[in-house]
Amino acid sequence: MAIYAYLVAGYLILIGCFGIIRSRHLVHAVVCLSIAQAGTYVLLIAIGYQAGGASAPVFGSTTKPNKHVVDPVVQAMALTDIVVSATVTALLLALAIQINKRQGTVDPDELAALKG
Amino acid sequence: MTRPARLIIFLLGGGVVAVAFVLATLDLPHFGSDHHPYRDLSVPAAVQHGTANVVSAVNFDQRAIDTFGEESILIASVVGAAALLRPSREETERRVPDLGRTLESTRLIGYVLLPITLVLGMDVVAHGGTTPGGGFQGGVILATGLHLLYVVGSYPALDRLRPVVPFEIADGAGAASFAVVGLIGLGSTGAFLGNFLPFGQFGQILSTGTVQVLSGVVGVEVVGGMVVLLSSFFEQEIAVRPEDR
Amino acid sequence: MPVLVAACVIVACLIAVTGSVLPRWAIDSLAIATVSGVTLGAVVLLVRTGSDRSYVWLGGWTPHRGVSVGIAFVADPMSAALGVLIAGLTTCALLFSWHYLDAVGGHFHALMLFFVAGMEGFVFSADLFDMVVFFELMGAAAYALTGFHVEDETAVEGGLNFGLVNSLGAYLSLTGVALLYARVGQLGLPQLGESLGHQRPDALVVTSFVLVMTGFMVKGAFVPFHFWLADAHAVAPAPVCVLFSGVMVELGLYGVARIFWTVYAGTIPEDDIRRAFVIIGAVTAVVGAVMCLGQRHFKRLLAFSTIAHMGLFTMGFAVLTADGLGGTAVYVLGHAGVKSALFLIAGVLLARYRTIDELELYGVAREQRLTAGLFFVAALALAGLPPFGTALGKSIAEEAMASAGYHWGPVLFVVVSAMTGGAVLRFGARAFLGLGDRPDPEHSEETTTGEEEPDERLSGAVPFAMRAAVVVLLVGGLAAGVVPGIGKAAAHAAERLMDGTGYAGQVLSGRSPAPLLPEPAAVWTGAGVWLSLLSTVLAVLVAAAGLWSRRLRWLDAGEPVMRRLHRVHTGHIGDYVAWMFAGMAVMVVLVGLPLV
Amino acid sequence: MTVLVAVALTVVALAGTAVVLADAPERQAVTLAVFGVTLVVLFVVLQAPDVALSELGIGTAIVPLMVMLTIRTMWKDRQQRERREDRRSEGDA
Repeated sequence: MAIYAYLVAGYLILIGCFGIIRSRHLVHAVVCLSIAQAGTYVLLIAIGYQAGGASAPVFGSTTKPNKHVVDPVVQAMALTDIVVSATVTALLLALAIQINKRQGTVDPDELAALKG
Repeated sequence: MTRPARLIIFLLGGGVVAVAFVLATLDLPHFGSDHHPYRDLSVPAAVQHGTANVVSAVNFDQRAIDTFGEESILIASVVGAAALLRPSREETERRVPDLGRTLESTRLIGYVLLPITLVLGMDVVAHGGTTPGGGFQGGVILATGLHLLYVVGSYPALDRLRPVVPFEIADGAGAASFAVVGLIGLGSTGAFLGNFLPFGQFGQILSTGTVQVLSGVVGVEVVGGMVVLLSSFFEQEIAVRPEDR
Repeated sequence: MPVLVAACVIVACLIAVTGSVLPRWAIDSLAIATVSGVTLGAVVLLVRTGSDRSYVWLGGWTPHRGVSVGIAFVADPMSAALGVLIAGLTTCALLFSWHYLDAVGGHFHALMLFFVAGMEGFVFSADLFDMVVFFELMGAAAYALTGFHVEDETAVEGGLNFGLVNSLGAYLSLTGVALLYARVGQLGLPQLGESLGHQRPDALVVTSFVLVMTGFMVKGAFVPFHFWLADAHAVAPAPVCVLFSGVMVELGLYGVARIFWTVYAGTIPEDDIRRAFVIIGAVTAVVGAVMCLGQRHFKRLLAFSTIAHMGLFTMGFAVLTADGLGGTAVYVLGHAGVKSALFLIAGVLLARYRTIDELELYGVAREQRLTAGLFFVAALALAGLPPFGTALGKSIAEEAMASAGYHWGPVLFVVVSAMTGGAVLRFGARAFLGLGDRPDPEHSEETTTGEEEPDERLSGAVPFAMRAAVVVLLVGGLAAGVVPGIGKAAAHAAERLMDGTGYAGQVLSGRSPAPLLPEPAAVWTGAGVWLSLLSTVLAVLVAAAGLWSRRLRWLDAGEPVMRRLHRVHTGHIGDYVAWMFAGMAVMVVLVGLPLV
Repeated sequence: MTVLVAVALTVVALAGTAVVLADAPERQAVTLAVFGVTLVVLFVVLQAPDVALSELGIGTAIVPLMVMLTIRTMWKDRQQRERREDRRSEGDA
């Protein structure tokens, strides 16, 4: 259990890359990239977690500020990361649409505009 | 390279990297441990600035420049996607699509959910400093809510509700205002993105200085950005192909 | 410093929103005025910083007792100089595109400004996560700029390859950042350095090092992370290539150097890093140079020459001395001017003749006298003609390599710069002079040909603004070699960059910086001049051999190697990712194994 | 608590694998949304409500929607290309 969360994160990154390697469709490859990125969020949040009933880093009128909370910094990083992922995915999908228009295929095995 | 060759290279490389990663995690503090030095600094700093949501405090106050960079990425991608998906020479811009009929019940659910999401989204933006949520989350919820209309099958309705230009302006204005707030901070506190507003009572909505302002600005930008981004994709989807005319 | 970034973003937003209604000249002037303003600001920063460091804590989170929750922006002479280079090159690129490029309602200008904002932020930021954020900003703008000609099938494919590989690199960097954060609970470079210093380099340190560096090594096009570069450079509009080759790629190396010295220098032994990066640099230089010779698409040829030069820069950095790094800095400056000028000439040719294929252009560009003149000056300077900055930087770095015990270093420098310079000269001799055997354009299906959607169609004379930009860049490349004291300034800048402890002490506790060494060796030397002349002469010979290759039977011996190397560059995204992991594995082995 | 975390992590890993192994991109849009939901659950379990909220919007709605639109656009473009080729071959005949 001690490192299971980290291993899941690493697994997501690797399986995402594996997906890109064997992809036969650029949209599939882009989606696999976002899976790999999801691995980074899982890693960040897992690093910030604290067991033993630590609460979310948000204090209300009932909860007095205290340090027994999970790490807010990794959460802020993950938030930033999520928005970045959406935008980069959008750009890559836009490029994929154009590739399909120009070449009539999005199978990396058939694309041949750039060689040598 | 053949598929098997590629796979072998990846498995060899990935294998070494995976071993290194596993060894590295064994050296880490265990999952759920109490070792969080940055948190121990960050929580008191947030409380000192009267921000109850420490995540927002980190995002909009302590590490606000990260968020500034990220908002710039958002608008850069929006501009980029718009440039990439511009109708090319041979394509005419658009037509009114006929997406067919949708079940009345689906439509009803959509219409009921729409105002709920919108209200929820605004609430999330407004209370970013005190409860979970903030500019990103609220903005994303608002943008999602608007696109429920598409699920309902009424793209024309979405189009009427969502003339793209105001959202483009919202997007640009949001990102630019973030920078402007930062410059005002520079002018009044001597540091870029300095928190120049009074901090007020802990836990109150207007208690957090610039956190609330930046959160709102980001909310506006994210709504604008996401809507414009999605609309570039919608435009492609319904664009008239030359032969169809 | 943050104002430089903020100004770009504000104006970019303005252009993005109003671009569709503003007239073209207004967009152009607004963008150029902003970038020139940023250049000026960066110059002021450079002068005020001198050989010291200046820093600000954003949001006013100045550290108490050496700890802070905020992010600092730090300028030392190296980063300030890079700031000037970024903004200056962008000014030239925008000047060049004044009459050029369909701007699509200001999208192009807005993206260029975001690109500049990302690069400036990356250079000044003193926080690991923040660097990754700005790295992504620079990336997002760059992907869109690469695929800007959506009508061109190669452009969109190049953009996608670039985007996918670079984002994956950035995510792997982020993974490394997360691992480091889990260990020490800090993100600022000075804080990380202080808490990591004197720790034993265990598996976590090594793995995080490799992961963090992966993103920057992808950006810096180190072999085997380099595949995207040729694809992206070959297809991006010429003014964008100027920024890519002139400074963006080099920022990858800057990231490696900055992070090594501020964060890892206290824990990973220098010998270990030196060995790893000298090897990688040498391989990069050789692969780049060989591939460069085999190209007929001119921008692709230049792209491989950039890879070869990146290899040389990496070797200069890898000796880990102030002379090596300082020489590299001068080399980068000179290279930026010269290579950018060549890319802009490629843009002119493409606009005029709608192809930049070497074989199709055979003798076609004879009437372009002035352009031809500029071209040959730039090509010879690329090969290392004194007194250009390329020659000065190269000779300082060569000397640093030799005195670090790598006596084969100078030989490799001479050979590689002769090969890349020779390839460029060969192109020019065919296109502008019609020299050499008459080629058969139909021959060879191994490489990309040079047919491309032009950035803009140009008939008649080449506009003044275009030529002016080329001349300004060449003068810049020359200035990097002849301005008195530049070698010394660069060595001092390198010394500041390498002083990680001083960096942390100054930024966190306000300690004043250590005194500089009195007299660095970085000046023109007789041996340096002779070696530079030698590489120039060799370049001419290489070009001649290429032009009349059919008469030189012995050249055929290298053919199988060439062909195999070409086959590896498939343009296939899956291959690129597979090679990336192979590269990471090599890094793990090179850096990690000696420490076990 | 630990059991809950372990289960949530395992579900995320399985859902991620399903997305990667779904070769048809049309199905991926759906599995991607499901994967987003599993991430939301994980983040809630790990006391990260802020992250969960934005993942809810982006991971389960906006990105899958973009993927779906992309696939539909590609499909339409390809149909058009085929029509054009058909017409050309008819013209030849």
